[in-house]
Order: sequence, then C-alpha cells, then structure tokens
Amino acid sequence: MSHILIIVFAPLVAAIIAGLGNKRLGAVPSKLITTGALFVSCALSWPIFLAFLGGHAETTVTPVLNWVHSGDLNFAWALQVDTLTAVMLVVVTSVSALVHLYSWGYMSEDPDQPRFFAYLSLFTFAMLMLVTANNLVQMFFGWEGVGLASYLLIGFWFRKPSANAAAMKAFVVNRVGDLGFMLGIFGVFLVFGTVSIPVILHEAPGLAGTTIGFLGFRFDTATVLCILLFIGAMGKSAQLGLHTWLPDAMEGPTPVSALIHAATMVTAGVFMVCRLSPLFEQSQTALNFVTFIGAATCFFAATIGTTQTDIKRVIAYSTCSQLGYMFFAAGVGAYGGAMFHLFTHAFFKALLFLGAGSVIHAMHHEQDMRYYGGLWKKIPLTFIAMTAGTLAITGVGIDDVFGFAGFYSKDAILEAAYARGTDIGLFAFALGVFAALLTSFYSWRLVFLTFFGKPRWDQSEHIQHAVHDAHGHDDHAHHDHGHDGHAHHDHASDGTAGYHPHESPLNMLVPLGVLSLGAVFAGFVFAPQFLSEGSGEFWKGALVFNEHLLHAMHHVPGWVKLAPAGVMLTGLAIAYYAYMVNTALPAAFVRQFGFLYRFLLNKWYFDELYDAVFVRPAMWLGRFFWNVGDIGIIDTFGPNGVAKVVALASRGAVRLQSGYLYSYALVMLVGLVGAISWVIAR
Amino acid sequence: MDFLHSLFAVSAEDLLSTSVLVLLLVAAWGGDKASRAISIVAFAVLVGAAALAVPALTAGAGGAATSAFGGHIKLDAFAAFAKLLIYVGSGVTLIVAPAYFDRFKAMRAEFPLLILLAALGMGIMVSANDLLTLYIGLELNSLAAYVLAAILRADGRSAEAGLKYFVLGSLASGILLYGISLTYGFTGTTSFDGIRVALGTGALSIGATFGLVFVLAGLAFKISAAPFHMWTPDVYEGAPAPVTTFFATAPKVAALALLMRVSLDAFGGQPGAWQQIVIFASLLSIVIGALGAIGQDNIKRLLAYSSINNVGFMLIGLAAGTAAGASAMLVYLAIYVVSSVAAFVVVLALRDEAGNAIESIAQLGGLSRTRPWLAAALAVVMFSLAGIPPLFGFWGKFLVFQAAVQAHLVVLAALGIAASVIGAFYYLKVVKVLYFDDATDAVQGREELANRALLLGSSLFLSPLGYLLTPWLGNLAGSAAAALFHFA
Amino acid sequence: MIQAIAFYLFATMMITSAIVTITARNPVHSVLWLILAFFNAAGLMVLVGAEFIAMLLIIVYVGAVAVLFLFVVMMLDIDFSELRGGFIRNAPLGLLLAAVLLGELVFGILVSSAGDLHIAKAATVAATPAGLSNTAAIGALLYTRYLFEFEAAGMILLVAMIGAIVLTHRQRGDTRGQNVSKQVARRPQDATINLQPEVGKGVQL
Amino acid sequence: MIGIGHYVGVSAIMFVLGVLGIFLNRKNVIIILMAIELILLSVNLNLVAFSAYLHDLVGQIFAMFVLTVAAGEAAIGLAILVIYFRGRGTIAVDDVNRMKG
Amino acid sequence: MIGFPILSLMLLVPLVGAVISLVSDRKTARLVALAATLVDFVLGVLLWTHYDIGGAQWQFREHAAVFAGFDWKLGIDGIALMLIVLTVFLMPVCIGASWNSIEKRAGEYYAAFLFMETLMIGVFAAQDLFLFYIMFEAGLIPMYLIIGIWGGANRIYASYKFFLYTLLGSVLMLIAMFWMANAAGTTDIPTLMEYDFPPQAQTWLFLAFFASFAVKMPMWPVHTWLPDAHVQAPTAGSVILAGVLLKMGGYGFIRFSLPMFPIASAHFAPMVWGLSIAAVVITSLIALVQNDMKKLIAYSSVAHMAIVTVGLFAFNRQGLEGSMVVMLSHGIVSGALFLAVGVIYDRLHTREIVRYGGLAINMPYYALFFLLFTMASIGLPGTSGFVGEFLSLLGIYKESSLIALVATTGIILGAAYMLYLYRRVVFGDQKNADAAAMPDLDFREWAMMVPLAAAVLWMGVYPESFIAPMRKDIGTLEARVAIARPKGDADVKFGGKTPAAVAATLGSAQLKGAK
Repeated sequence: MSHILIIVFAPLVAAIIAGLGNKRLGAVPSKLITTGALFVSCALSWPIFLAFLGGHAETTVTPVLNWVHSGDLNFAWALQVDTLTAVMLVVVTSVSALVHLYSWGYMSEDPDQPRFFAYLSLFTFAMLMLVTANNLVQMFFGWEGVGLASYLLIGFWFRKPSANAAAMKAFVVNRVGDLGFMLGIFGVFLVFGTVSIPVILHEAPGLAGTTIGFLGFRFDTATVLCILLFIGAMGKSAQLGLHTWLPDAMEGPTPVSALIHAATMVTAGVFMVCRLSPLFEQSQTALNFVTFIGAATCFFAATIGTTQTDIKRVIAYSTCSQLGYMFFAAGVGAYGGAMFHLFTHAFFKALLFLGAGSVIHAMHHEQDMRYYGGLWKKIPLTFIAMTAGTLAITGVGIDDVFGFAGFYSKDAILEAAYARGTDIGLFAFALGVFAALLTSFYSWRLVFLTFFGKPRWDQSEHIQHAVHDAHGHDDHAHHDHGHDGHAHHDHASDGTAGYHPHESPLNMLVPLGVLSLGAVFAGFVFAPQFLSEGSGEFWKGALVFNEHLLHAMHHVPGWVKLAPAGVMLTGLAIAYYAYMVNTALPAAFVRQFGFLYRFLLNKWYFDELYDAVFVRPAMWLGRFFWNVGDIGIIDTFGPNGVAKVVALASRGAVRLQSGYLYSYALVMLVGLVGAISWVIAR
Repeated sequence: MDFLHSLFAVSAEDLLSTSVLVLLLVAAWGGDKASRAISIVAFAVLVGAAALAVPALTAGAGGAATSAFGGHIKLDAFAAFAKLLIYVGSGVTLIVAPAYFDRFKAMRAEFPLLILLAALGMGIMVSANDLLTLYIGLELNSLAAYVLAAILRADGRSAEAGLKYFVLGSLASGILLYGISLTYGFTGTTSFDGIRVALGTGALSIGATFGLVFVLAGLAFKISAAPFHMWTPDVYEGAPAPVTTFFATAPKVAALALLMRVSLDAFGGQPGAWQQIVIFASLLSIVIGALGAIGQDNIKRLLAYSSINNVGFMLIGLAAGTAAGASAMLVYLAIYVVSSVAAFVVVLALRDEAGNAIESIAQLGGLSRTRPWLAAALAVVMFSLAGIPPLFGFWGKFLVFQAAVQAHLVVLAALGIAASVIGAFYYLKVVKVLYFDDATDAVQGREELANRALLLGSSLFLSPLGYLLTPWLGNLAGSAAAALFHFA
Repeated sequence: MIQAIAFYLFATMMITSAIVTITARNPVHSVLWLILAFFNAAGLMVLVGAEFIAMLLIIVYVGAVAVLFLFVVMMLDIDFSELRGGFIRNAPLGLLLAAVLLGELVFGILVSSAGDLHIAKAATVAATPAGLSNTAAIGALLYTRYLFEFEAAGMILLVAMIGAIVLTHRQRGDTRGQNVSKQVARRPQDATINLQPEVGKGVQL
Repeated sequence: MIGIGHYVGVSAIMFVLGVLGIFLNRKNVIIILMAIELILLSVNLNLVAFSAYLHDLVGQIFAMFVLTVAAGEAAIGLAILVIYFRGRGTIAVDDVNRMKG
Repeated sequence: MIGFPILSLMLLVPLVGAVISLVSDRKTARLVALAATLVDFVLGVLLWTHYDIGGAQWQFREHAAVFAGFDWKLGIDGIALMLIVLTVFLMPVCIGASWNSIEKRAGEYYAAFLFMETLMIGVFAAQDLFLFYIMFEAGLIPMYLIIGIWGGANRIYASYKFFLYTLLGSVLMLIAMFWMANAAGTTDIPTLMEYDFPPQAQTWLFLAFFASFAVKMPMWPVHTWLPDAHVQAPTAGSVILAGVLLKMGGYGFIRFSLPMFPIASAHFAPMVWGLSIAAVVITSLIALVQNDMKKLIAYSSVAHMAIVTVGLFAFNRQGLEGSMVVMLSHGIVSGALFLAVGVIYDRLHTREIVRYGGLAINMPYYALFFLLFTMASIGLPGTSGFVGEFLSLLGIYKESSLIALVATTGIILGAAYMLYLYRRVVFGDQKNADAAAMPDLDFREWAMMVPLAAAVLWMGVYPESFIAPMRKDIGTLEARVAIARPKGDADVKFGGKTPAAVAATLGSAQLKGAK
C-alpha cells in the first residue's frame, strides 16, 4: 500500500510547484498540476477505502523519515492507514478534488489562481498528514498545517481588512486550542512515555485509578489528558467558546469554506476524539465534558443560524452545530455515529457551500440572502443541488426505506444519546432534538429566501455595481443590448435591478452533481458498514465500537425515533409559513422579541465578550508593560536610573573639585582624620 | 671596601648623577640651543641606567637582594623592575618633549636635567630600605616635579599647576614626615627591616599605628589615591603635556613601588593595620576617578581621573597583601605605563592648524574619519584602560582581581569590578566621540616620527598581541614581587 | 625645675608665635613671628641636648629661609590692604577637623598609653657615642653611614638651585609675563576689523 | 627631664597649627608656605625629641636632612610663587582656581 | 579528525580577513569579507562532517601554553559544534545583507564583523575558563562599534546601553571564575564541568554567572537593552545579535551554570522559571503593541529565549535538547526575520509598520519567505521553531505543569503578534505608493533567503541531523544535573493498585513519571 505515499505527497509536490511557480508558471498549468494531483490522490484513496469496506484490508504503517529522537521521546514521520484513516482519506481527497475542480470556475477571474490552488493542495497535504498520523506529534503537525492553510485561504483576498482579521482570528483562536493539545501531548508522554498512538491506545486501560498532578492539584489521569486533548479539538472544530473564528472564516473564497470549514478541517477534532477513543473511554468525566460541549454547541450555533442573513454564515453556523452533534455522539460513546455523521456531513455540507458559492457567483458576490429571491428559475441546477443538500442536512427520510445522508447519521446520534441513558446523554438528546428543529428551520429559511419569492436584488450594492459596470463596458453592453431598455424598466418593478444571474459553468456544476449524489446516497449506501452490529468488523479496533450501545439504540422508544422527523417537519413548516406565506412574520417577531433577536443576531455577544476580556486587555496590558513596565519602571530604575545617579554623582565629584587649594587640603585632612579615627575606633 | 662595593652597587644612580653634573655644565655652556643634544644624551643615559638595572632583575630573582650603604639601599629585583618602568617613562618624556616645547620656543636645556634628577630620585625611592633614604628620594623627585609642572612659566595654567602641586605636595610631605617621626619614635629605628622587627606581629601601639597611617597618607598623595587625589586633575591639566606624560608614568610607578615596599616590607608584619585603609582608598579612588572622569571635556583632566581610577585598581592588588597581589600590581603598572604613554602621545598629536593643543574632547569628533590611525590608537588605549578584553589592559585588572579573590577579598573584588563598569562609561564616551560623532576637522597636526613609533609600539603592546608577553611579564613581576617577600 | 619652666616658656611662646604666624594679615609680620617660633623651637631642642640641630635651625631658617621669605614678600610688592579677608567658607569644618585631629593625636598617643609614654626601646644602631659632643657624633655618623643620603641631599639642593633658576631667571628684567597659548590662539580676525565704509564715510580728511 | 609626652604634645599642636595655616588662609599664598615650614618644624621637634629620648642620633640626622630639604623646598616654592605672581599679578589663594572641575 | 588545527584556523581566517578589509576600500573589503566567511563556512562544514558522533566528548582539541594564567585551549563537543556551525552559517548571510546597504566606512564595518566572527567561534570553542571570558567580553567592542557607527538615529543610547548593561552583567562572572579557578586549581572547562563545588559556594557562583548570562540571553527584567540595540543596529548587526550573541547566554547556562553548579541550579530553578514565564507573557504582550518591526522581533526574541531557559532548567533530556534546538532555530529564524525587515528597510528606509502594507502584491516571493519565517517563529510544526519549542515545553512539563501551561501560552501570543505584524506589513491594501513600488527580491536577497529557508525546513523536518551530535553531551549533562533535579509536580500516582501491578498492566512502555 505504498500508494499512500503518493496520496499524501502528491498534493504537497503540486502545492510546491504551483506555489513557487506562481505567476511565472501561469494559472492553467498550476491548476492542472494541483487538480491532477488531487484526482490522483482521490483515485488512489477509494480503493483503499473499498478494501476496508470489504473487510479485507489490514492496518498498515508506512515509515517515511525519522523525525525527533530525544531521550525516551521518539517519533517519526509515518503514514498509518486503518479504517478510520481510510474513511477520512476518501472524504478528504474526494471533497478536495471536487473543490479543486469547482474552483476552476469559481476562481476563474481571480489573478492569483496559482497561489490559491497551491494553498488548497497544501491544505490537502496537511489534512492527509493529520489523518494518517500514527503519533500525536505528527497529528499535531497536520493539525497546525491545516491551520496554516486555513489561515492563508481565509486571508486569500488579503487586501480586504476583514479577510485578514478573520484569518488571524482563525489562527490565534485555534492556537488556544493547540495549547490544550500540546499540554495533552506532554501529559500523554509523561504518563505513557511515548506519543505513539497505537501504544497509547493499547495501554490506556492501565490508567484506571491513577491520578496525576496538574497545576498543583491532583486529578484523575485520564480526565486530565482527555480534557487537554479535547481542548485542542474544540479549537479546531469550533466548539462553544472557541467557535468564534469559524463564522468569520467565511471571508475566504467559498470553495475554501466548503473544503476546510465544512468537510474536512473542522472535523479534525471529531477525528481526533474518535482516534483516541480508547483513551477517552477511560474517563467518564471527560466524555461527559465532550458530550456537554458538543450538545451546547449544537444548540447554540443553531440558534444563531436562525437569524443570520449572510448565506455563508448561515451554513457556517450550521456546520458548527453539526460538529456539535458529532461531538456529543462521541461523548456518549457512539464514535461510529460520530464518524458516520462526519462522513455524510462532508458531502452535504460541502454541497451546501459549493451551492451557496454557485449562488454567490451568480449574484456577483452578493452574499446577503435578503437581496436574493426567486433564483430557482435563474439557476435551476444550483437550486436542485442546494435542495438535495438541505434535504440531507435536515435529515429527511423514512426508516428502513430511504433517507438522505443526514437522516441516517443524525438520527443515529440522537438515538445513541438517548440510548446511553445517562443524564448528560438525555440532556444532549434534548438539545439535539431542539437543534434539529432549528436546523430544519434555518436550512429551509435559506432555501426559501434564496430561491423563492420575488427578486430583491435591487437593494444590493454588489448587484448595482455589477450592472453599472456592465453598462460601462462596451463588450458587455453589446452582449446585453437587447435587454437594456427592458432592464431599466424592470428596475422599479421586479426587483432584479436589471441583473440577470447565470447558471455556473460546467466545472462548477460537476462537483455539485457529484456531491449531490453523495448527499443523497451516502447515508443509504454506507450506513450498514458504519452503524450496524457488525461494524466492529469494519472498524477493526480503529475506534471503540460500543456494540452494547448500538444494541440499545435499536430499542429506544418509538417517539425517540420519530422525534427527529417530527421536529424536521415542524421546522419546515415554520420556515414555510414565515418566509413564503406570511412574510411579515419575521419582522413582527423581531419587534416582539427584540432582545432575543439581537442576542442571537450578535451571536450571543461572544465576539464582544472576547474583545472586552482578551483582546483589549491584551493590548492594554502590552502597552502597560511596555510603557509602564519596561520604560517606566525597568529602564527608569534600571539603566537610565543608574545612569542618572551616576551623572548626578559625577556632578557632585566635579563640584568637589572646586579648584581651591584650601578645599583640596581640607579633603586631604578629612581623609587623614578619617583614617586616624578608623584606627582608633578599631 | 664596603663603600666601594656600595658605590658599585648603585651604579645606575652613579651614572645618572654624574651625567647630570656633566650635562649641567654643557647646559650652562650651550644654553637652550643645546637642549636637543642634551635630551638625546639624557635619553642615552637613561638607557644606560636601565641596562645597569637589568641584571638585578634577571639574576636577582628569588630575592638575592644586594644591599648597599649599610642597608639603606636595596638593589633587588623589585627595585630593578620599578626602575625600568621609571626609566621608560622618563625616556618617553625626553623623546616627546623637545618637539612640544619647541613650538612655544620654551625648550630649556635644564628640562632633561630635571627629568634625569627626578629619575634619580625615583630610583632612590624604589631602592630605599630606610625611611631617610625614602624621604630623600621622594623629595628629590618631588622638587624636580614641582619645577617641571611650572616649567612653562609664561603659561598661567602651568604656574598654577606648579603652585598647587607644590603646596599640596609639601603638605603631603609634612604628613609623611610626621608619620615617619612617629614611626621612628615608636620603633626606635628608621630602617625597614628594623621597623618590621620592632612592630612584630602582635598588638600595635597606638603611636606606631598613627605613624603608619600618616606615612600611608603621605604616600597616598604621591600615587594620587583618593582622598589625597585632589591635585591630580589640576596638575595634569595645567602642566605641559610632556610633563603630564611624565607625571602619569614614572612618578606613579615610583610612588606605588614605594608604597608597596613600605606596606609589604616595613609594615608587612601588620597587614591588619593598613589593609582596611588601602581597601577603602582603593574603592574610593575607583569610584571618584570614574565619576570625576565622566564630567570631563578636557582630555588631560580625563586622563588624570583615569589615573586615579587605575590606581584604585592597583591598590586592590596591594590590599591582597600577597606576592601574587604585588606581582599583579607590577604587571598592571607596566601596562598602565604603556597605556599612559600611548594616551599622551595621542594627546600631544592633537593640535589645530596653528599648532595649538586641542584638549577638548568634543573637538575630537569624527577623528576616526580624518585621522583613522590616530583615532584607532586612542580607541585601543581607551578600551585597554577600561579593561575590556581582548585588549591588554584587561590583563592588569585580571591579575589584580585574581589576586584579590585568592586572598579571599571576594567582596572587594566584586565591588571593584562592578565600579569598573562606571569607569567604562567615560572611556566609551571618548570612543563615541571618535567614531560616532560627526567630523569636526579640528585636528590638523602631524605627529613626529618618534612619536609615531612610540604610538605604534605601545598600541601593539596594548593590542591582543600583548598577551604573548604575559609569561615573560609574569615572570619578571613574579621575581620582583618575590623580592618584597624575602622575609617570609 | 628650671628645665620645666624653660620648656613651658619655649613651648608657649612657640605655639603663640605659630598662631600669630598663620593668622597675621601682614606677611611681613608673619615672617617675623615665624622667626620667633624657630627661636623657641631651637630652645626646646637645646633642652634635650640637641644643640647642633638647634643651631642649625637658627642658621638655616632664620638666616636663610626666613630671609628668603622676607625678600619675596617685599619683592612681590603686594598690596597688603587687599590681603585682609576672613576665613574660608568651610572654616568651621576645618577647625573642627583640626581639633579632632589634635585631640586624637594628643589623647591617642598620650592618654591611651595610661601614664608615661612607652616609646621604643633604646636604640642600638646609632646610639650616641659616649664622650663625644653632639656635633661631633652627628658628623661622624653623617659622613659614614649616611653618606649616600648626604650626597643625595646635595642633589636635592642642586635641583632647588636649577629649579629656582629655571623658573625665575629672565633674560630681560622688564618683560611682562605672557600667555603664549593665548597669544597664539589669537586670530587675525579677532584683532583687526575690516570695515568697508561707503565712499565719503571713511576717514575724515 | 621633661617627659617625652610633652614634646610629642607640643609637636602635635604645631603640626595641627601648620595644617590649619594651610587651609584657613584664603588671601596669601606666602602664609601657606610658612605653614608648611611650621609643619616641618613640628616634625623636627618630634625627631629631635625622640632622638634624645632614645639616645639615638638617627633622629637628629633625620632632622638635619629635613632642614636641608625644607630650605630647598622653600626656594622652589618661592620661585613658583614668583612666576605665578608675574603671570597673574596676585598671590591670593582665592584666585588660584583657574583650573577646576 | 582532521590533520590540521581546524579550530585555530577558523579563528584565524576571519581575523586575517578583518585586517585586510580594514585597509581596503569598500568593494575589496566586502569581497574579502565574503570570501573569509565562506571559507569559514566551508571549514565549519568540514568540522561538522568530521565530527565523530558518539566519539570522544571533546574533539578537535588544541592546546598551546602561550599565555600566563590561562591557556590557548580549544575543543568542541556537539553543543559547541552546532553553535559554531550556526555562526559560520549566518556570517556570509550577514555580509550579504550589508552588501549594498553599507556605504560609509565599509572597510571598518566588515573588519568589525569578521572580528566578531572570530570571537563568536572563540566563545564556543574555548576550553579555558579565561579564554572563554576574553572571547565573551571582547565581542562587546565590535558590536558597540557596529551599533554606534552604522546604527540608526538613536544609536548612541543603544550602543551605550548594550555595552554597559552586558558588561555589568559579566564582570561579576569574572570574579566567580577566579574563585572557581582558585578552588578547583584549574581553568580547564571540561575538568571544571566535573568538579563538585561546595553547595554554599555554588549558590554564589551560580548567581554571578547568572548575572552575566541572564543579561546576555536576555531574561526578563534585564532585557531592555535588547530592543534598543536591535532597533538601532544595522540589519546584519541585528542578525548576528539575535542569531548568535544571544545564544552565548544559553551556551553559558548549558556549559557553565548547569554542569558546574547543579545544586544551585536546581535551587534557583523556580526563580528561573518564574522569570521565564514572566518574560513569555510580558514581552509577548509588549510585542503585540509595537509599531516598529525590529522592536517587535526583538521583543519576540526575549520571549523565545525564555523558552530556552525554561527548557534548560527542566533538567531533563527533552528540555535540554529542546533548548538547544530552540537556540539553533531562533538563531536562524530571528536572523532571517531581521533580514526580512532589512530587505524592505533597504528599499524604504523605515521600520514603521504602518508605512508598509500589501507587500504580497508587489513582492510575492518576499511575502512567501517572510511567511515561512513567521511561521517558524511561531513554531509551526515542520519548521525548526516547533521542534525545539515542543521539546523544551515538554521538558518543563515534566517538572511543573503550571510553568508549562504559562510558557505554552507563548504559542498563542506568539501567533498573535507575529501574524499581526505579517498582516500589517504583507497583507492589506497598498496604502503607500512608495511601498507599493518596491521591487521583489533580487538575486542577492534570494541567495540569502534560500539557505535560511532551507535550514528552517531541514531542522523542522529532520532535526536529527542537529540533535545527533549533541545527544551524547546532553546525556552527560543530564546525568550531571540528575543529582539535583527537583521532583516534578506532574507525576502519576496510583490509586489502590501497587505500582508493580500497574506496570504489569501497562507492559513495556513503563509509566515514566511514576517513581
């Protein structure tokens, strides 16, 4: 299986070539090289996955290079492939390849395409390193590598101050998580004497009953380690508290959002928890913590999603929320469910993002849904794809017959939470169900606002800009000449401002199509492997497969099974009523519950809180330590103070040297008397 | 027989005094026109005297001291070492003086004679083994020095320098003499050996202690150790530059050597009585020298304060009271003499278009661009005086502090070395003016060939190459210091 | 008894003279009081049998040094009225220090020794030879044991001579002292002023 | 015979007076020179007294040398004073401070 | 082993070069300087390749008793080897950085740099206590001149501060050295490293050495000379200052403080930790609000060097090796960052961050290199910065989880200030026309950047090349400090079970912390 080397390193090589070649190489060759590399990776990944699916593949480790050897700490660059990795491999390479392809169209007018594709490929490489890691440090390498790529891609349009700020925010907030991750690795090494994942997992059961000193207190060993590591996962997967970067990350180009901030990178946290599931299993406290954070995030993000108007932000919060599902699935022990949701989510969320990108592309970079409307006629294929995605995310399906992708995974998660039977499980279940309601609401709200109703484009500055631009350009004008008078006539009446959205080019539609297939069928096709009683065979110990829990899931009460479907329909109904039937309702709601609306619209004021608690104090402290500490105290009382004292003393010494003979004699006399007195006193 | 033997033993002094008498006749005959020739001959005499002093240093290692005149004179390795340095300082003065005085048309035929007489006096000082000999040598040197300071009689500053030097010097002599009288009274002898025996190592009578303190105070004036240093800046500034060169070198060596012999030999059995005083004077000198120098703009005054500062460091070696300390002092002295020579040769070269001396440091701005080599030499001297490695000046401080630490004076060494950082400040200031400031183009004069040679030689000595001399210098100083501890 | 009276007489006179010497405003008076102090000191020396030194003191000091002082005082042509003036600023401190010094010297040496002063044991090196006069004894010693110092003292006197001549000897008696560096530093533009008067505004003819 | 202590005491007084003479005076350098002579006188007294009480002639010989040197010193001191006066036209101690700092 | 005295030759080559360039004109001087540094670099590579890993502890030893009081004694172990290699690697880059920007008094400039190189190699190669001190102190002179003559507007204050601060720090060390030489009867560093000083004396000796190395490192709160010196120094001066001179402090700790005074080191470790984490937090926060690029990087250096001290005083292998790698990495990375600043400073002659912006548009390759070095500075895995930081922090975690926690916040703050810098300089729109008109890297700048970038990646991906030569020496040191090593707070304890039972459950990989 040395294909794995090609799978992992082909994107890197492509990234280096495209990145260093940059404009000298030209846009098309760069795109060809990177996309080609990704398709190669993808093509090589599927056989591996299928082999695991078929149950006739073994875990392999391909050593690459020794990395660090320091005393008893020893880790190397190596590529490990097991079931878990194989799942991630196909997710990553497939989505990445499709996004590459999609970007051909989406980014076609950008002057910096080689750079963009280089970043994308670099990201893919880092993500692959992450999922193939067989030690925690290499995982951390991938972890940080994807962070870097994410940083670069969010800030791809680096002229935009908001993009730069978002990029930086993403990196720094992730670093907070990394702090936990690093400390977790340290702790793991301290306890196990190794950072090799298989060894750790093998020996994790020995932790039972042990305690570890941390910050001067003693805690259960596994709890400390798991929570530290989970903090890392929280950062990367934008869980409550460390989520603030993800919505801002939408400043990046939409394909990036699809690849990184929906399908792959943000799920790294889930992957990590699943990868280390035997360790997490050692600490119920840690698992409860994971469950709680996951459930809270799931609920919290969904509430915000209901009020956002930026199409990408809605999807971003939706992602956040879905990640919450995955985490509490893991927290209740349904690692398989978590992974399966990760798997399906990758398809439908990438689809939603790419679809949104297609909409944005069509609407000349307008992202505000309030200025959309009635688009289904203009961009029907996109509409279909988006609808498929929405069906998948809201979990439409009928038990034992057919369901869209989300149906299988989300329902399984909710059932598992209930079936776990613990308080925290029930809590997660309750929040999860409510979040499902909200999910349905905001997803459909998105669809209705975007594709139905009357066009409201004329209020959009982007559109006006585009129209104005078009009229200024002769060639454009010629093209649109026939509509010109008509367009101006439209201006007041039909809300289109004379703008005519066009369906995206083929290279954007193909990925949409492929992903739609995934969104529709991924659940149906793969659910048996991931979630059946025989899945233990499939996972082969790559994660903790709790057969007991799976058994319990099948015996949950009927209402539990029906609840997701119920809330899904409720959400759909509310959305339909509010945005199709009685369009004044949302405004009325806002008037009635202004506080709640503003609270949600402002994302629970997290950004403001962090700004007040961390950012501004940090700046203030920095200035304080600089002006008061360094300059005011250290320098004043240190070097400058000493210099001043010396200068003062020097002036004194010079003044003593008055030039008068008798003064000199007097000083000599003082010295003499002093010496005499000294010997007498002695 | 004994008399002849003694006369032969002091051959260096014989040579000097007879030469002075002969040259005096030449001077009387030839007048000031003969001054250059007299200088040359005087220089040769100094070389000869140095040659006569060398055997005692090389052969007399280990303290095979030769006494003369009933033990009043001791011609041991220590004296020889000091004499060599004294002759070096005197010789350099003779080299640099004529050109300087010629510019003022003030070269006197008596100048080289006075230098020789002073050298004679200093030779007697360092060879003295009796308080009377000490006093005679000291006064011979001092009287000549007073005259030298005032020799540019038409210059008000020179006369003022002479006056101050004279008055304060006489006061110091008085203090010294009073101490000598007490010492004599309470020990019954003026011979160093006798004093050491009489004082013993037990409790010291208060009268003898007073005598000791007064003697040390009088000598402290001569080495310009604080608080008896007050004359130094004024005299260094006022005296003609070659004379200042002389003051900074030879008399300093003589006085320090004398102090060492008195402390370590005559009072060697009672280190407790003087050690604290020396420590105090040492620290005070270091600090006062450094602080005073910081406020200076006149380079001669700055070098005066620098000399106070450096004497402080040398006294640390004395405070150690060990052979290692004495040896360290001697090495320090040797390096210091060369540093002073280099510094003052540079000072002598600082002249404006009209040939007037430039003494203001501010006017040296950007000298490194107009006169790179001169500036480099001065920078080397400054860093060397500051004791920054790899320049050779570091070595003196190194040995002195090492000796102090070996003598368990760790706190003294720590304080002293910390204070040396203050000192580094003003040396840096000079380098800053030379290298960082904008050029003023004030300095226009060219050095004479002999001065250039001196400068080159001394700069090389102070450069890291000087470290190659360490074994040789260490051996010489070691045997010289051993001579002081012959009784042990 | 007579010795004691003489001692106290001489001592008191000497100290009084010394006080007046340093406080007198007229230097001529100072010199004269100094001479008196020397006379009394000579008396004190005679009291302990050092008649040669006593005589020498009078001959050298009164005969040479004091006269030299008088010469100079008169030669310098000082306006004595200018010399009136009080003490220096730090006089109290100086007086205090002097008092402390005196106290320490006197009490340190005398009182701390509780009773009679124990000076060193009688000397063995140069004990006064019995039966020889003070002068002869000194002479015998001076030209043998102290020959080197004696010769060196000659050199000191030579220095004094050369020094005095070098400093004060002048080629012409009426030259004023000059400041060479000041003169050389003087630049033409400081000394002469170039005026460019307009036509007709220049020198009046 | 008078106790040696008396001589030492008188000598100390003379010494202190000499020292006082040096720095109490602000108008006349000549007085300073005389004060120096006083100091030397006190030393001589000491030396002679000790010499007598020790029955040792060294003290007297020393005193003789001190006398000699004092004479030379006086000569040079006065010579310097003369040239100083020539240049400056004053011998007031207060004025001898052109160099300071 | 090599048949000729290679270390002496390495000292001699730049010295001779210095003398030649001192008397040469600008063009000749820089060629001479480049040649001399390249020759030294080649010698350095030879040294590395001929170093016998796992062989004798001290190799390439030379000894000549030409001085009194101390000896010309050279020799290196793996630690010194790596630092020498770092020095000779950075020197040609420094010469390159000065190629066009130094116009006045070039001969003296290159002479100062070459002289500096001699001294730096000398510091790392010296095996005699006093030879070390001489080399250590002598470096002040050329650096003083470099800052003072070729520095910025406030160069005089900076040069004084640099000189006097570091001088004051190190003079006390000299006294301690005297005491040691006196007590141990030798000035031979290898011997002293095995000499057991009495514990009471160790305390004082440690503090004296600490005064010197803490200033040199620099540790908070004696760091304030560094920002001034960096800001005022010319580009190459900053490179060498950050790249090598600061490492002398760390080298001092690892060569003197730890092996010679292990008991005192352990005793003072909490103090060092405290100062270090204070530095990490405080100087990082200060870096966040800087408007001057060099000052920002200077403050970041303080924070990074604090990671070094934290690692060194972790007393375990990971900490020690990590610290060494941080030093090597920081040498390259901070040097490269200063160089990156210098590249644009040469074009616009300002270090004000606000005067730049949007450089990614007109200088894409510059932006790329700057990005790489920025990422290395904030310890992105795969770059050199990560390996050392990771090991150091891991090392300290073994000793104190609290210190590790606070020190690790450095990775957050580091990311914040570096990315903030990068964002303002490279990203954003082109606000200033003159900054927008700057051309991308020229050949000379490529030639400087590429080796640095390669080194950063090499060290990040395969640090074994750098760790391997030091492994044995670090092991020796670890054994030496083990006697005094404090007990960590993050140990594992077992509930009801006996350790033996647990060990049986856990199998081969024994719980390392459980003792």
